[in-house]
Amino acid sequence: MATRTTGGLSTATRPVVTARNVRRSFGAAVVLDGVDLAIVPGEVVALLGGSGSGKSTLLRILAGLDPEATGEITRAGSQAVVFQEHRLLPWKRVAGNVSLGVPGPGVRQRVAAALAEVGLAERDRAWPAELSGGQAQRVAFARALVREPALMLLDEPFGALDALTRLKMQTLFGRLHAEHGFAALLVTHDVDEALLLADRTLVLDSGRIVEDAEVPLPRPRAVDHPGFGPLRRHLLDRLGVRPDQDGAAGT
Amino acid sequence: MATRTTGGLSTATRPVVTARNVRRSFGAAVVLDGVDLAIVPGEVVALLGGSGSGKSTLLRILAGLDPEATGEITRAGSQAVVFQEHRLLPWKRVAGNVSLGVPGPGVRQRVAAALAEVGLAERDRAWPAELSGGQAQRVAFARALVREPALMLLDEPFGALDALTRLKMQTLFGRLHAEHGFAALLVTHDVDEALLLADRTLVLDSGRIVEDAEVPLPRPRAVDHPGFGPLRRHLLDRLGVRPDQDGAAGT
Amino acid sequence: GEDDSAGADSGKLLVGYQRFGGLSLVKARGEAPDATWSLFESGPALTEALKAGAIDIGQVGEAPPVFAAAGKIKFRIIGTSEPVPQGEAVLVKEAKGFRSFADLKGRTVALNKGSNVNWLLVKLLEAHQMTLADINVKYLKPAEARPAFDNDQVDAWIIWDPYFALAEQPGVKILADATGLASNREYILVSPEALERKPDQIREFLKTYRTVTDWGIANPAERTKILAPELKIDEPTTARALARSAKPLAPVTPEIGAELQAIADGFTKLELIPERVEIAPLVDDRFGEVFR
Amino acid sequence: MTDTLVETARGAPAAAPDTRRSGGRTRSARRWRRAVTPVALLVLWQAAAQTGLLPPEKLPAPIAVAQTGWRLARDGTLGVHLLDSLTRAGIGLAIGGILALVLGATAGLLRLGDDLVDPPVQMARMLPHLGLVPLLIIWVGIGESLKISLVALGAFFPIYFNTYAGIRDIDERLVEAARTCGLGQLARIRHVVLPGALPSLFLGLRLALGAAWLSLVVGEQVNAQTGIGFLMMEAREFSQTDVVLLGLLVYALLGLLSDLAIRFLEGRTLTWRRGLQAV
Amino acid sequence: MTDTLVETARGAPAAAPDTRRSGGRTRSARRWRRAVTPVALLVLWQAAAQTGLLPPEKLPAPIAVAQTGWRLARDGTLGVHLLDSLTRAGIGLAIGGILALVLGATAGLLRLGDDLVDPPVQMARMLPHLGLVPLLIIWVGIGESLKISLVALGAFFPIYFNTYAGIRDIDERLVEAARTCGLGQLARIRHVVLPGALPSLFLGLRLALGAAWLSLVVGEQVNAQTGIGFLMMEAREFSQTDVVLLGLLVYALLGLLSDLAIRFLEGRTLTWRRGLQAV
Ligand SMILES: Nc1ncnc2c1ncn2[C@@H]1O[C@H](COP(=O)(O)OP(=O)(O)OP(=O)(O)O)[C@@H](O)[C@H]1O
Ligand SMILES: Nc1ncnc2c1ncn2[C@@H]1O[C@H](COP(=O)(O)OP(=O)(O)OP(=O)(O)O)[C@@H](O)[C@H]1O
Ligand SMILES: [Mg+2]
Ligand SMILES: [Mg+2]
Repeated sequence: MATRTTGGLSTATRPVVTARNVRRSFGAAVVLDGVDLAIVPGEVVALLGGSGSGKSTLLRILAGLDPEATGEITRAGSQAVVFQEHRLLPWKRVAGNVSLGVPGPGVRQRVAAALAEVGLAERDRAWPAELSGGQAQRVAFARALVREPALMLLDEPFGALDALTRLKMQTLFGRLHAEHGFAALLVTHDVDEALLLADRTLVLDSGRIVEDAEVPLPRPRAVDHPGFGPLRRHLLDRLGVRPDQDGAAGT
Repeated sequence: MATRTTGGLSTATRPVVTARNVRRSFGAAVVLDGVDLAIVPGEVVALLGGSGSGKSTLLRILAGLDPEATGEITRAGSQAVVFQEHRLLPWKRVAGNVSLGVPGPGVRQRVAAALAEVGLAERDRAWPAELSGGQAQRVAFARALVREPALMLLDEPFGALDALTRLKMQTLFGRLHAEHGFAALLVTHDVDEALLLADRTLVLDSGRIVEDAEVPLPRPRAVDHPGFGPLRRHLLDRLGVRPDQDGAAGT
Repeated sequence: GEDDSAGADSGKLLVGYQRFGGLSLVKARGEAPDATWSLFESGPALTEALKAGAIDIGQVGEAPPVFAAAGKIKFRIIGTSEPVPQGEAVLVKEAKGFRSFADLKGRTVALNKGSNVNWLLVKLLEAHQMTLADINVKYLKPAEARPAFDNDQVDAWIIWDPYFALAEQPGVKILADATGLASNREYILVSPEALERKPDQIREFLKTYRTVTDWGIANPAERTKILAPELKIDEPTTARALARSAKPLAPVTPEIGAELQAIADGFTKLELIPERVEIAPLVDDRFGEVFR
Repeated sequence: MTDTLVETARGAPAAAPDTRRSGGRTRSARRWRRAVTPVALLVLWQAAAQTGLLPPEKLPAPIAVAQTGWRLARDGTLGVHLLDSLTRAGIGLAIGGILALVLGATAGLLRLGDDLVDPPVQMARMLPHLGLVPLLIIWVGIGESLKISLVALGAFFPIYFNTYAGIRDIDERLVEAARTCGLGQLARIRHVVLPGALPSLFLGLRLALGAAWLSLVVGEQVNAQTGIGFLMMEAREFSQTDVVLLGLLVYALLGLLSDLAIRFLEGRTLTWRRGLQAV
Repeated sequence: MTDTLVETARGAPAAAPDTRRSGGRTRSARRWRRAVTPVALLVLWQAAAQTGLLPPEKLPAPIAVAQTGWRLARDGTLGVHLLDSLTRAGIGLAIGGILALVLGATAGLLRLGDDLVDPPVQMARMLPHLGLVPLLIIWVGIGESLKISLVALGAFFPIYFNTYAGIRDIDERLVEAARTCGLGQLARIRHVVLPGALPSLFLGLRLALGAAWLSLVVGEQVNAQTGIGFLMMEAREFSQTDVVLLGLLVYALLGLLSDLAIRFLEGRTLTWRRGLQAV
């Protein structure tokens, strides 16, 4: 997994994906109502939004999987997708799922390396049905990693992970991004995760992107950085989480 | 959803579920290696643990779904389960899935009320395949709520939800718990969620419960309560998240 | 079979017939209103039903009784017909220029295995000093042999009426028939049980059968009119077939038993039946006076 | 690897009704397209007959067959035969189908049922109808029950196997979920097993319909005076090729009609499915 | 609703080998249990024959049938017939099966293929073999090709329908995932569609095996000198019930054997499945 060397951001180049005026509706329900978006090489964009706001729909459209959407999509370079459900082929073992469609020599080593990175080196012979929820999600992540794409489309890739594993995966993502310089669209529910990993955050609401903001934090980042709090508060605000509501629960 | 009136904790009574010396292994891999556990009526227990540590396995055993586990399980009273995947029947509409197996009159009203509480009042005629990830998870939650069980077994019920919806659901859970006084085992990855909702937190590691601690916080709780920080730190520590690691990621 | 086949216990006589057998006329004229009629596509199918007790009485050609006897089916032969040697023949296409059966040496010949025509083939080979090895036999049922013959996939076809009459199209000629070689009779078979339980009904039925058959021979034109729609064959063809194939009934005599025994022995020699069968005990002449 | 997708945004203010309309359009277009091959085959056949490529004694032209059909339909023959065959097929299908459903479900749901029921069924499934006729005559006689038994036998196996496989294919996780919802064995079968196995059951029904007709042709050779099988086999004996072809055409039509009926039923009951969209 | 489950903890230090061993035990126990019904049927039949309940001229005893079988096996007759039938069935199955796979996949994968291929197949599926024989004689003659054509026809439909349905049932989300993994159409078929449709294909094969034999019996009535179908139908014509039964027994055995073979294959290729566990 360690051949390419371009690191960091390189704006100014041609975007790996551009979406213009994307619309999608199911029956009478309009889910995307004119979305514009461009991701340049190496850029990590976090996509936030309420449940059912159309994040997965947009991601599928960017991946070229939705023929019924209208609008203009231009894609350049290879893509890899991690879906919200793991979507592992149940009839292939873990290693077979990760190596699916990976060409060239040394596939086995690369698959083994990717599985080791997500902490599942020994489960390569397991069937998907034998994995726990978090393990399956990590296999799906490994499947995307091993492809070394120009653009990663990730739909809540760390949602089913415990705090420790999630941290490890975030660190892994950061490291690999630094090494390979892929661009990524990261759908996430975790505002902290967005602020930790992304160069830019988008908020989807009512079918439109209502917020598109750079994350002006230096790297490496940490949640206890002083700039973190206001940004988190702003984003949560955008997402509708009001301070007085935050964390009030129980009897 | 508002008929029973017992509220709050009532220890001293007979547990709704007791597990003694529960063991489970898959092939050579021992997943649960002697787990003891008792949940008394009205008690909310949070179960934490690493990915693949056996949380879902234990939950399935408590639900009586794993005939191959050994040990002694005693259950008293009705149960409802929310699985890690939503497990909605694809051939039933949302309302049909929620009302599945609910007896008695007024089922429609109760189903409609439960769907309204999870914010999906208008999607009652949708097929499960037409739902977003978070919506499906909320329907599964509503399916458990409408049963008004003595014990809820919840496997990461809010994992796929954005911050706002997650908060709403947590509040809903707190409110209903106060109203109906059900007991609950809540598998969660979110330490804050555990501390917000639970009376007791368990940590599963290497097949055993390595931590079993009361949450000594007054209700209503909020994440900015001064007692929150140390508890969170302690739990994260137990889960292997070390302070210097926490939140360090990116280039 | 004994329990639920139609009319088994109602005391009605259960009659099995084949489309072109002599019984068709009785059926078509509605002369035996008390009988329950069952149609069979072939003699073996009819003897199968006889074995199962699904019919009491039925009529077949000369081969099925032999096989039924070999198959240890319990039955008696209580009547027969005059010989019908012109009712079976070897057909060839005129264009091929065959003039005698001997010309078929090395050619393909289609016939139904185990039928009266199989016996005719045995006699034909014998008469021309040939053996089975001299011709290329294709065992085909009438329904399959016809398209094969029409499409020149076989050179000759040994066949009986009414398929014989139907196949006599322009360009088809009769190379030989059974005259002087085989009798080609029809036989009336009954189950021993029925013989015991319904002798009077059988006698009455046989009387009717004889009367109708004699009427038909006396009134060929009317017979054709009645039978053509029943057979679903056009009237000229029906008339031609009936003219040579509908013969008066006859009692079963020891000579007839001997004739059948010869066929049985011939089939045994050909290994069509596994072991020798005795025909004589099966012949029962108690209704002989009806046919005399 | 640069792949560009440019769709001119249709600019409809509400995309919804537009999409729906276009869906309707393609659906009716598809319905017509499905008629292309059958019609083309008919036209080719007629053309071959008229140009003399296909001499009538080998294969009569479709128009000749249609005329025969019209003649037999007008004098009521066709109707009588068809009705009798349909009745036999219907009764046999019902008996065989219900038996197959019950046994298939027993074998599919219960391990003990599987062990006791499945082996004899596996033994019986290869038994050829023609070979069974002698035995069936002994057991059920030569009347209608023989034909119905044969149809039931023919229909049994596809439904049995598809029921069995359909049940075995059901996602165990859904059954578990239903159990935790408090559904008993019967309710689980009704709400989970049955709908889950439904696509497979439909397939079984499809195959059983075909098998029923095939069996009927065998059955209608034994002591039958009516029925499409009888009509056709009789015509075959007497080399009335046009009637044979008419019979075949009736079968083809029945095939198409039953397919339409099943498609309709499937459409109504399987709306929830998102199968592999053909592209 | 109080339900209590108390299992005495088996106290085995490592549960794993214990579980596995007990699994092995039940599996072999199940294998024997599967023999119960077939053996019981045989015993009942023999008992009925010996007590005179079933007179030999109606139905010979299994031992008599076995003796006939032994006689025919010893003089080589049975072997020759069986071999010829197996050859015909094998060739026909291969031809029909491959054709069905190709057409079924075309119709299942491509919308255009569905519209053009499926309707004529739906028309043809009801056509009875017996009715087709005269046409087939004209087209392919009366030789081996006739028998093989009939087998191919019989095997075609179950495989076609199961291929079609198997493909249609595949989870579209997995196909999408494969596409995003860079798999082209062909690779997608190989890695997703084929394995996903495999259970359905196995079912098709099961049904096709039966259909192939049924067709062969029809085919082996036309100008055949060998074959189990020929042996049996000839015996039927000649009223040799023991040979007819022997033929049926051979078919039953073939049914069981092919089921075992397919179960074995399924077991090997479908290890990943977690179907509904029969309880
Ligand atoms: N096939 C469909 N038919 C009808 N409605 C659909 C379909 N697929 C998605 N939707 C609707 O479109 C909306 C957007 O769905 P999408 O999956 O994109 O949401 P999301 O932002 O990913 O939500 P989540 O965070 O819960 O995953 C939802 O309201 C959903 O119900
Ligand atoms: N059927 C199976 N066969 C073999 N191993 C299994 C099977 N089911 C689960 N396991 C293994 O058991 C372990 C515990 O799984 P479980 O699903 O209980 O984990 P979990 O704690 O819920 O994890 P997560 O948080 O990722 O959902 C995992 O290592 C998993 O791979
Ligand atoms: Mg989503
Ligand atoms: Mg889990």
